[in-house]
Amino acid sequence: MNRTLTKPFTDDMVRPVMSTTVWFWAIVLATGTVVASGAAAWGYQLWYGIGLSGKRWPGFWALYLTNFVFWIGISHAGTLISAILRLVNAGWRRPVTRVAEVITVFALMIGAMFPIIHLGRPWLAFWLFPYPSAREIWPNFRSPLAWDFFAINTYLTGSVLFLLLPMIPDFALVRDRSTGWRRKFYGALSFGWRGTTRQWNRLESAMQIMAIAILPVAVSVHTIVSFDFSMANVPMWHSTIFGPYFVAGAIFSGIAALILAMAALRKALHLEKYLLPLHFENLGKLLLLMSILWGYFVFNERLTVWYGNEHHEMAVFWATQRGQYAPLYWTMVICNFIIPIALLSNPYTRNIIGCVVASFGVVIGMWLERFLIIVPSLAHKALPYSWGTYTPTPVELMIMAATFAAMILLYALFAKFVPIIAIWEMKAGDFAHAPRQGLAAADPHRIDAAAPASPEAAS
Amino acid sequence: MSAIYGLYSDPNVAQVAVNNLRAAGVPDADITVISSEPFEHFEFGHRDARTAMPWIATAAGAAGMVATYYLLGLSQHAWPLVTSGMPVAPLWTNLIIIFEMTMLSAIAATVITLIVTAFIGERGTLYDPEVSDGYILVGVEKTGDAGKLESALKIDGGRVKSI
Amino acid sequence: MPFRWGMAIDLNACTGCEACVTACHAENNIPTVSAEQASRGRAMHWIRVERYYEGNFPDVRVKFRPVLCQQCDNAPCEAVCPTYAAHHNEDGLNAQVYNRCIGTRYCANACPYNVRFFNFFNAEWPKPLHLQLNPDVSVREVGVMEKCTFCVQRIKAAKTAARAEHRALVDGALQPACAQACPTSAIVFGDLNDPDSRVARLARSPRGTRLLEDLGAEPKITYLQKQPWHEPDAY
Amino acid sequence: MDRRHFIKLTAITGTSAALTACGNPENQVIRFIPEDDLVPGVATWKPSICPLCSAGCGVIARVMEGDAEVFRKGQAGVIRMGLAKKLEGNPEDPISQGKLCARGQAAIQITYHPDRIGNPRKRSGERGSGQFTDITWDEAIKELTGKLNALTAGNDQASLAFLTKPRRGRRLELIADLLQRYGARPPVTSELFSDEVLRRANQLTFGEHQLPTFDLANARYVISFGADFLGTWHSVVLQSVAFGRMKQGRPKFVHVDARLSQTAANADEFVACKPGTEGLLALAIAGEYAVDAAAEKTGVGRATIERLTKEFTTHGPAVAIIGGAPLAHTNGLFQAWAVNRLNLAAKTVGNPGGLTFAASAPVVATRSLKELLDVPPRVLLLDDVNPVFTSPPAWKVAEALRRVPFIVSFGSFIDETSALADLIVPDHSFLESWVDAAPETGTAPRSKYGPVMRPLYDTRSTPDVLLQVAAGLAKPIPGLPGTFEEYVNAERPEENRVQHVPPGAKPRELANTRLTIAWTDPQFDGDTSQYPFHFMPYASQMLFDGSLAHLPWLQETPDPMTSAMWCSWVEINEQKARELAIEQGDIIEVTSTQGSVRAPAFLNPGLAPDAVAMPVGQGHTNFTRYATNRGVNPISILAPVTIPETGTLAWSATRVKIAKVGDKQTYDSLILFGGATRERPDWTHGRGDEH
Repeated sequence: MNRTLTKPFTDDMVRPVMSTTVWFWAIVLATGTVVASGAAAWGYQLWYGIGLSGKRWPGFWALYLTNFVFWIGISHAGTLISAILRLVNAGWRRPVTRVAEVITVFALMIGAMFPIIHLGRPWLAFWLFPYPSAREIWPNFRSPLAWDFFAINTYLTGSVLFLLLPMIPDFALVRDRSTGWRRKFYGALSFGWRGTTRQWNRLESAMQIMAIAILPVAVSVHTIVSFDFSMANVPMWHSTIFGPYFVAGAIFSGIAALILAMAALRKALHLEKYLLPLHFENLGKLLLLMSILWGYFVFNERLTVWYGNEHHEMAVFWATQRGQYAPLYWTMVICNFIIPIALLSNPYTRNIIGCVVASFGVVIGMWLERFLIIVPSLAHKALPYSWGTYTPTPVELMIMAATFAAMILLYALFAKFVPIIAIWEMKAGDFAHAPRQGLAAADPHRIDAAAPASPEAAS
Repeated sequence: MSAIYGLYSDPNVAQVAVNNLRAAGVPDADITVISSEPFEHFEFGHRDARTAMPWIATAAGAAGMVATYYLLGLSQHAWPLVTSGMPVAPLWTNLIIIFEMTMLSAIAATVITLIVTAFIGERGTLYDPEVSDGYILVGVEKTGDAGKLESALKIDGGRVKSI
Repeated sequence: MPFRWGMAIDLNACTGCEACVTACHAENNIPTVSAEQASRGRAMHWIRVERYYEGNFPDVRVKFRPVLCQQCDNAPCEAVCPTYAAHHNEDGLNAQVYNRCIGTRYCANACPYNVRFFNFFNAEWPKPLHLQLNPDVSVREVGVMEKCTFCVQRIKAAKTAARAEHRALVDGALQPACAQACPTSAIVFGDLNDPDSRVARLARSPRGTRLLEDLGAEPKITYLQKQPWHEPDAY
Repeated sequence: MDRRHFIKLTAITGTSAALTACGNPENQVIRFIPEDDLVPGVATWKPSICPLCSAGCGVIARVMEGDAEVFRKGQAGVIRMGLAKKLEGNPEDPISQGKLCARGQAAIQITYHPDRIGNPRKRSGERGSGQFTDITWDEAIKELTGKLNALTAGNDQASLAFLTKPRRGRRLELIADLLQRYGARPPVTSELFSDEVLRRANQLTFGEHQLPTFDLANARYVISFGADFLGTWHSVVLQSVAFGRMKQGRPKFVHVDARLSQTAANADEFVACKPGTEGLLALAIAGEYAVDAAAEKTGVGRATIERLTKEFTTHGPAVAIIGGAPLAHTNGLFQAWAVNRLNLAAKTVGNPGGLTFAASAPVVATRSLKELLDVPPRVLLLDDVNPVFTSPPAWKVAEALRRVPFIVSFGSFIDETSALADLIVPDHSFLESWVDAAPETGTAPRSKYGPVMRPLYDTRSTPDVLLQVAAGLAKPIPGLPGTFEEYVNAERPEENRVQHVPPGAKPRELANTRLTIAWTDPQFDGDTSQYPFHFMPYASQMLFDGSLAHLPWLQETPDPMTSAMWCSWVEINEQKARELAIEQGDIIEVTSTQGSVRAPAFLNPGLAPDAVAMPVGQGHTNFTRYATNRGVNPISILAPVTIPETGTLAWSATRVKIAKVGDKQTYDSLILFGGATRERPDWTHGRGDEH
């Protein structure tokens, strides 16, 4: 039996790690400049005070917390989706998982920075950590912000490990193909990985357990983020729908971010052979489903408020529906509902371009959703004399822009140092487009040889 | 000569090599199979599959849960400050942290088990960089009867090397 | 028996004159934030007089309502603070420990009365305005939440003095700055645990209501509702 | 005191000690010997009198030890001394009764104001350029003495004029006495919101040239004609305390006005009345004017007048109050007289629940600003007054002052008027000097108090400076006291600080009960067709007539009715504004025959649709860092209409037109503390967001 080795595929995957293009430096330079400006803006804010942001009485939370929720939402792209797909053993997940998991890790890091940027005295942020800081007083574990710490900490730890563990065999591949400092560097990163069956089995078991454990954690993280709002007795915050609403929104924006990242990588790293229209179409279907789910949640939320007609909540309701925030609100509805449904329910537009356009809309729409949850509610609390408003300042916008740039920068760097598609998973998947001849079903020694070929393998 | 091994591009052939070694009287524990991908559909990929990892994770999760419950209570009663008329150690809110710590304990235990069993526990040194090109390595590190082993490994579609 | 400080505000008597607002600034070292910052919503008034118009000219009415920290029994602001900067003290007050505050501003969100204010910048007192600062009240740093304390420095001083002289606190002798300044004596302060104190009696008044009572925060300020005048023989 | 500063001071002290040891006497900050015997951290209370308005509220100042940078004999240094920390109402004072208004609370900032003048100065640049050089007190007094000697030499003593605020008390008595003995004419008083016409009416009706005192605590029916007696008019704290007592019962309070002022906001019933016709309504209620005719002129419904009449006569004791805008018309005397008739009809004059007059204190003869402007003096002494700011442009006060050859200012701050001075000889603040007051209210006390704290700067008490100058004249004035302290205490011993004066004899209507003042229609400047809105400037609750605009606390305390801070605004009726497509915050140009001002709009549901109101107080062009170039001054568009009988300004007799000249997006100049103006905003129109 003559079987082509996986060498050409592995070479394809390892190539970006080995050679550097001008584009890489251009991206690093451009995004790096924006990140540096954002860092400078933060330094400026640290020096003079949080007053350089646009926050005011009574809207004490605004753009930074919007970005916090937004980025934590984006982080649900990866680990959660990857874990679900891993558990249901969806074969088409294989080229997607690492792309997604990286989003999780970086988005979580960026998102977790915002509560600190947002603090009045960020130099004391470590008082949030669970240790008896001042006069032997521990943090108040009744505060949703303490829950945030635990939830984000668990999720970030889990996600980083979930991303790192499957990278070890790929580091070993790079190690074997490189010389000089790279060989030492990747040799160290691969922890002496050889690829014995024992190692493979342990790795697979660990990934399976982690996938099971990380799913409820991911759900809990965004539920707890929603608790930051729903625990406070603020009009249109104090709602039981917030947990699932936030989780659904998070997955929604996460998938959109994943589609955008995949499209960008596909172009930049020439992965057209591996990231196929099929992947976009499958993710597009998922995005369509989440869009409908999102619309369902929004309708639920709005209907109960409108029907309840409680005047504190109606103030927020009308402010978003036809008042000061109406333009943002209706933009959000168009971006999150109308555009995705129009583009993705039609098989002719559910192509790569259609998915990218819809995802772009969803990312904008979901950002607006977070903004519209935070700002109008705080501006319209129970006593109308204390109503306020909010306009972002350049410092806030600069820091926000820097986080978007940081995401691109981190992603570019990651793709530079790590094969962005899990090579061994691709190989193991018997994925139809993995460059290997001979169908698995023809292998007489396969233990599942009698089973029919999986549909994705056939396609 | 400390080890002898064959390199196979086809997992079916590798399976035959493993079977041959077994027939040659090599105990399963002495047969080393190295590949650049898991072969979960082949018998040789299922040797060593048994692991206590899920039980360790469950136990660690349970331990984390109990420990967090008591640590939270202790720290809250260490300086019982009243807020919002709530109890000093309210179970409702503590449950959230207990849950997170349970999961973190389980994840940590899984990773530690992995490191101990798959990295620290690995004593073999047999390796060939050609594995990264897709070859499957089947070999034996403790060489007794070298000729017998070599004939077991030397099958169509494979190369035998020894070091 | 510990104290349980409370307040009653007679809306019949409140004329909206804002004497309480300025008195509070003078007593509690509340900075003025400048016109530019005030236009950006950073003005701090621990007590404010809410004004609501009703009707249109000429059938127009106005309602004044002084709003300050309600020192709730079940204060929503306290539980959400991760550092215990906001907590309940033994006198039933919502204490705010400035040194422990890291500025999450969560307490201000949770407070339905919007009576918490934030130091967006370090306050400035151009010389020699700083000589007026009350040495009994700490000056707050940038990034710290602050709010009405029921003039806790006066409470502390009165309690210390009473203990030193082995006597009980007399009802009405101890007043926060707002109550002391109020020209119409609309603000009454005292111990709710003493059933004979003026404030306890007013708290039981049939005219007494609590602000946003349905939210369940159990505020300790009783508002005596405004009574419209009517012909005495209408009854 | 903030800790940072304290540490810095300690450091300075340490350094100076080291410097002294090195024998380098220059450039050092000296720690003076403590002057007071104070226990650190323990407060003592010292009485004084609030100087901000003529009410003369007794205050107590909380004094605690602190380190102050002070000036002594031309040298700067640090001294540990008693510092006033807070003002409270003096519980033993019959006026304040332990209470204090917002303005009084902020009076302490005068002493500690960063822009306060700390030493004598002499003009060095062009007049009005604001360039001054520091001089010593000896030079300043020599200069002033020389000018007065020159007048004496030219036998032109009448060309010395003293311009001050109308404050009754020993201070003004001493000044008037000095002027008279020098040979000058009586002091000139200047006040924008003058109640002279009310005093004139009381003179005619009751024979008392005074403002009345109201026994609100015992009144059961109060009808106020425009009098902002809980906010800015007359003795606010005294009236508010009485109002609070009155509200313990079930009284009715009716307010008649064209604008819902802060006082009106407390009324049980608000009666809208055409400006300048309030007197007719009063007469009609008193039964001395035909109801139909009154209804037609005032715009108040017949049924309302009849009901008010019935209530007024049946629910006594009843009292009527007039003040503010209704008196600031050309027919102000009629208006005041008509309300006096109503009080007589209520039969409560001199009785519980009615009005009384304080026992007559010696009245100092004064002259009006108009007299001063007509005949400019050769030497003008300014005593903390700002007529340049508080006079309509047509009076040309600044121009008149520029023609005065020599102006001396005693005020503590540079303002529009004192910027024209040639010599500035700053007074102590009230906390640093002997104060006394003889308010014209109720059991008018004569109270006097010594200084609360030692001076921060190289300032001197104005009466003492005047006495020193008088003693040094070429032709000395004999028999003068050495100091103001001596003069204050000469009348009665020092211990007797508060002298309670029993009320004067029960006021009776004068014999000429038949005295009638004929109704005349109020005269307005500006044609109705061209200037359709009646212009209502009013005393700002916080900044009063603008003399308090330099106090940051008052700038930042929200206005009770609008919640505005740090700014000017134009009030327009809410519905009228909707008709004119004007939104809250839009920039409005208000134009009269005299000129125009621009300010953001505030949509006021409590203002007559044909009126436009603006608070007085902002619009200073030169008045410390906190007030300069902030907002606009509505006085600058007032027409020079005067009340014929008194010659005072009829500040409510101007008509204006308005035009929207910018929207709120471009100019964010309306600074409001509060959000919505209504508790249940109307969302059906997509409104409710008031920002």
